[in-house]
Amino acid sequence: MDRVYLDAATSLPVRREVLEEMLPFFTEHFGNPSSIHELGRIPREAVERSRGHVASLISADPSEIVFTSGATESINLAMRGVLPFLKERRKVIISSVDHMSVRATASALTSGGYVVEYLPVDDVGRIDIGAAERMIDEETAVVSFPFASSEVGTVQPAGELASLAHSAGALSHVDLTMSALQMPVDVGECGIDMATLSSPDLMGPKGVGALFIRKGVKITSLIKGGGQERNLRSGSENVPGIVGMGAAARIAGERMEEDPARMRVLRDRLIEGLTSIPESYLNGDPENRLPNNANVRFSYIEGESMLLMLDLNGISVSTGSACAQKTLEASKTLLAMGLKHEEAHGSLIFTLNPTNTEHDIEKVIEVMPGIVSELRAMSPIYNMKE
Amino acid sequence: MDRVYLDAATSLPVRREVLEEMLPFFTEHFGNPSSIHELGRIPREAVERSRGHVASLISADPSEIVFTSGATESINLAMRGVLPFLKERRKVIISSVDHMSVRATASALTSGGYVVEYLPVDDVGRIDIGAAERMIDEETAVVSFPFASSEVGTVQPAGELASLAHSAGALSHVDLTMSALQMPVDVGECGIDMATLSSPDLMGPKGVGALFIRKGVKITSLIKGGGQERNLRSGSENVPGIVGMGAAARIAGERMEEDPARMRVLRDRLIEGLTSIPESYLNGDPENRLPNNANVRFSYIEGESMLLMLDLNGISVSTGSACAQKTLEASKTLLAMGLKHEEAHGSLIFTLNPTNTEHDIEKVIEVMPGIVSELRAMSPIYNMKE
Amino acid sequence: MERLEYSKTVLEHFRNPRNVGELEDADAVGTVGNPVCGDMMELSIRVEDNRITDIKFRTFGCASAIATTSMLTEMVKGKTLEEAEKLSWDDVVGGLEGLPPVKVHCSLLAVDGLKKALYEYYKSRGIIREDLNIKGESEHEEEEAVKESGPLV
Amino acid sequence: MERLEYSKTVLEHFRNPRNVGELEDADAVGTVGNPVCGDMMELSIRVEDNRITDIKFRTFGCASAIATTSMLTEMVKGKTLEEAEKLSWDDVVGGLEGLPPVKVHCSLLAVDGLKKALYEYYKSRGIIREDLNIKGESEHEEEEAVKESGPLV
Ligand SMILES: Cc1ncc(COP(=O)(O)O)c(C=O)c1O
Ligand SMILES: Cc1ncc(COP(=O)(O)O)c(C=O)c1O
Repeated sequence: MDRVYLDAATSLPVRREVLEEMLPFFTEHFGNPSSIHELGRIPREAVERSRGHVASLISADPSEIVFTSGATESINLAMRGVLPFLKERRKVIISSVDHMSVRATASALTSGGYVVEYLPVDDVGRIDIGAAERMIDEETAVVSFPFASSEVGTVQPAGELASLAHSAGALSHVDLTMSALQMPVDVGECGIDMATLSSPDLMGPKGVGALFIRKGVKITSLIKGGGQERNLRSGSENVPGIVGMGAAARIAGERMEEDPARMRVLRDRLIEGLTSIPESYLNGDPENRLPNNANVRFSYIEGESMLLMLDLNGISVSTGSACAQKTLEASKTLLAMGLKHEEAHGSLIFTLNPTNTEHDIEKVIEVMPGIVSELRAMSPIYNMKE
Repeated sequence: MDRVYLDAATSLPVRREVLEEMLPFFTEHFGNPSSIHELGRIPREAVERSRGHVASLISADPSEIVFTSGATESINLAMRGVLPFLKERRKVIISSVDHMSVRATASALTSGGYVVEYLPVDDVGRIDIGAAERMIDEETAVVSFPFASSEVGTVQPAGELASLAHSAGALSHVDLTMSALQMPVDVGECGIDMATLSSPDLMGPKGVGALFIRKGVKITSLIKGGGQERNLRSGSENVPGIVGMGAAARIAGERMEEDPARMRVLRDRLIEGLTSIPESYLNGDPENRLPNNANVRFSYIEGESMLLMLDLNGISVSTGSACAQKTLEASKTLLAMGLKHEEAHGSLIFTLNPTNTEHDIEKVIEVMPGIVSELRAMSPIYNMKE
Repeated sequence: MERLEYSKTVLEHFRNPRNVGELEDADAVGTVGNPVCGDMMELSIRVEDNRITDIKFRTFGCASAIATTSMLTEMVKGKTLEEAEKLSWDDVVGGLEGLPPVKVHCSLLAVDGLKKALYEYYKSRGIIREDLNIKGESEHEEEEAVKESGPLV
Repeated sequence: MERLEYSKTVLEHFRNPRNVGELEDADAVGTVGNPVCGDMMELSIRVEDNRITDIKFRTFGCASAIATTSMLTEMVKGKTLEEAEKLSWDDVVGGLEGLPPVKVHCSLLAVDGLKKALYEYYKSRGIIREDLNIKGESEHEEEEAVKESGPLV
C-alpha cells in the first residue's frame, strides 16, 4: 500500500501475527467453549488465555475481564449496568471530551430519569479537577472520562478523577479505547472501577472488546441469554475474535516501550512541520498527549475539503469539521476547549500507527502547504482579512 | 479431523470460502466504513453487499437488515427495542420451546413490569395454535417463537402465529438461528415483523448476527453510541465479520436445495439406526423437523454419561440432560413436550452439518448400542425393571 | 452512518473549480452563509444586456460546497437574469450527478448566493426584490436525534 | 459457562468403573437419589467382623456420579464400619483429584449412598441410627438466578 495512513484513531489493520493466531479458531478449533465434549476444550482454554493477556495489559485479574462485542458495548454495559445497584444516585457525570459512544449512552439515560453533567476542560482539553471536585457528589452514580481524549490526545488525570469519584461513593469508568496501545495503565493503582478496552484499537480484530470490572463492583448484564461470561455477557463466545484480542493485547504489552517512542518522534516532526504553515496551530496539550496524535487547525479553511485534498494525494486523515460528520456538528471536544466553530471546522486529526515511517510524515509536510494555500485562495474569509 | 462431529446446533466451522472472503478485510481493507477518505469505500461497499446477501436469504429488503454481534443480541434488540413504542401493552409471549436466550430476555422483562407467558406445545413440540389464539390479545406487545425448535427440530406454524400476533396488534419475532441454513423462509410471505439470524449457524464467523426488522416497525436501539446501522446498532462495524456473514448467507442460499436434502437422508438413517436400539425413541415431530436434527432418548440412562462415552469414541453430540447444563436443569423443551424428567435426562441431540458423511452415521450406529448396554448394566433403574 | 460518496463530477469540480476569485468590475456581489456554520460563499457577477456575462466565487466549506458553487457558476454564465433566478438546487445537483443526501444543504447555499447577488444587482438599480434577499445560511438539517420514547427495559 | 473438565482419574473411573453390580449375598443395600433429579444410586455391602469386605454399586447419572461411586467403593473396601462412616465427600473428591464445582453434588450422593447402606445394616441388627438415614437426594445447588435489582435503563 502506497497510501499514507494517518487515521489510526478511526481504524487500524489487524497485525499479521494476530491474524495467524486467530485462523485455526475459524475452522479447526471451531467448537463452542461451553461444550463438554472434547471440541470445547481448546476454544475454552484459548478464551481464558486471552482473558489473561487482556488482564495483564492493564494489571488486572483475569476474573475482572468480561469480553464484549466492542468498545461501544463495553461503555453501555459499564455505565448502565451499575445503575440498578446505585438506585438513589441519579446523576451521571461524563467529560466534555468523551467519544460519542459515551455521550450517547449518557444522553439516553435522561429518558430514564437521570441527570447528565459534563466535566469542563481547559484550553488544552484537560479536565478541570476543581470543577470535578464541585460536581461529583453523593447524587453521582458514575463518573466517566477517557484516559486520553481520542481527538486531541490530551491525557487526563485519571487517578485524581477516580479518587474523587471514590470519595463521593460513585463509580469511575475510564475509556481506554484510544490509549491502550500507547500508554500503560495499572487499573488498580489508578483506583479505576471499570475500564473499556477495544480490540481493533489494539490492532486486534473488529467486533471484540472488553470491560474491566473491579472485583466487588455490582453490575447487571446488558444482553440477556445463555449466561456466558459469568452471566455478564450472554451469547456464544466470539472465539476467534477473543483469541485475536488476546494476542493483540499481549503484543501491545510487549511493544509498549518501543512503538509509542517511535511514534512520538514522528508525531513531533509532523507537528513541527504542520504548525510552521502560517496561521496553523496545535490543538490540545503539547506535552501530555497521546504519542500518536497530532490535531492541527488551519485558519480560514474547512476540514472536509482539506481531508479530501489529502485523500486525492493518497493521504488518509480525519477532521473535527462538522461537514465530515453525519450530524453536521463541529467537534464537541474542540468546542469544549473554547475553540470557535470556524476553528473547529478547520481542524485535522493526524493519528499514527506503529507502521508509519518518516517518509509518511515527510509526504504530509510536503503536500500540506499547497493544499492550505489553494483552499485559502478560494476562501472568502481569508481574502476578507487580507 | 477423524472426529465425527454431530453437534452442529452448538457450533459450526466457518466455510473455507467464507474465510477467504473475510481475510482481506482484516489487513488490507481495514478501513472504517464511516471514513470519508478512500479507505472507507471498500469496507462500506462490502458491508452493503453483505446486507444484500443476508436480505436475499430471507427475501427481505436490505434496508430491513441490521447487523449485530450475534443471535443473542438480535433477540434482545427485537424483544426489548419495540416495547417503548407499545407502552400500554404489558405482555410478552414466548414459546415453551425457545432457546435460553429468548427465555432469559423475556424473564428479565418481568422486573420492568412485564408479564411473560409461554405458548404450550404438543407431544412432538409443536406450538398449540388454539392456545396461542386464546393467549395473544390486545395486552400483548411481542410474540416470539423459533422457526424450528433448536433442540427437537420441530418446525413451527410461523405464518399462523405471525398472523395471530398481527390480528391482536402485537409484533411477531421469529428466531431463525437454527433453521436458516436448512430451510428457506420468506419473511414477507410469513408476515413476520422481526427475525433473528446468526452468522455462525450459517457457517459464517462467530460474533456476528443480524436482525430483520420489517419496514415501518418502530424500534429503539439497545446499544447507544456513534449511530451506526441507522442508529439501531452503534459501534464501529465488524467489517470482516459482516463480510463473512454475507458470504455465508449467499452460499447457504445457493446450497439450500442440495445440503439439506443430503442431511435429511443421513439423518433418517441415523434415526432408524438409533431407534432400533431397544427402548430408544425419537423426540419431536417425525415429519415436520429440521433436516439435520435427530433427538433420541434412551430409557434408564443419563445423557451426560452417554455424551462422554461417545466423546471418548471420537463422536461429539449434545444432550438435554440437566447434568450437562450449568443450571443443572433438564431441557425445558423436552419437559414442555410432556416428557418425564428421567426421559429428558436420557436424551441426546445429534445435529448434522453439510460435511457429515455416511461413514459418520454408521460409526454412531455402530458404537451406540454398546454404550447404551454398558450404562444400562450400571443403572439401578434398568435393573429394577428387569 | 451516512455514506459520503461524491460523484466523479463533484470531485472533478472540487479538484478544478471553475471561476474562482472575485470580479474586479463586478456589478453585484452576494455573500451568504457563516463560517460558524461551516459554509460561507461569496459570488460576484457582471451583467450586460440583462445577461450574466461573467461570474466568480469564493467558498469556505466542504468539497461539496466548493463543487456546487463551481458548477453553478458554469451553469449561470450567459443566462438572462430571469433564467438565472429560476435556477433551482435540483438543477445544480443534477448537473453534479447527485450529492450525498447529507450534503444537499451545501448546494442550497450556492443557489442562495446567486439569489443574493441578484438581489444586490436589482437593489443597485433601485429595485427591491425581497424574495431574493437571503438572510443567513439555509438551516442545517436538524440533527436526527436519538429518539427514545421511554427508557429501555 | 462453567467449565466441565474432568480429571484423568475421574475419566479413568468412568471408563472402567470398579465394583459395578449387586452383591448377591449383601448384608445391606442403600438406595438414594431419584431418576427425576438425574442421579440415583444403589450400594450393596457385605460386612464381616465389623469390616466392609465387599461392596458393589449401580448408578444412574452423569460421568461424575459414576466415577465418584466407583472411587468410593474402592476407598471403603476393607474399612471398619466406624472408618467408613467417617468418610467424607472431601475424601472422595480428593481421591478423584477434584471435580468441576458444578458436579460436587454428585459426590455427595455417593457418600449418602454409603450412609444409607450403613443405616440399613445397623437397622437389620436392631440399631436405629437416624443420623445415617438419608431421605432423598442431596439438593441440587439452587440455580444461580439472573439477579436483577431493577429494570435496566
Ligand atoms: C435457537 C437459538 N437461538 C439463539 C441462540 C443464541 O445464539 P448465540 O449464542 O450465538 O447468540 C442459539 C444458540 O445456540 C439458538 O440455538
Ligand atoms: C475513545 C473512543 N471510545 C469509544 C469508541 C467506540 O468504539 P467502537 O466504535 O469500536 O465501539 C471510540 C471509537 O473510535 C473511541 O475513539
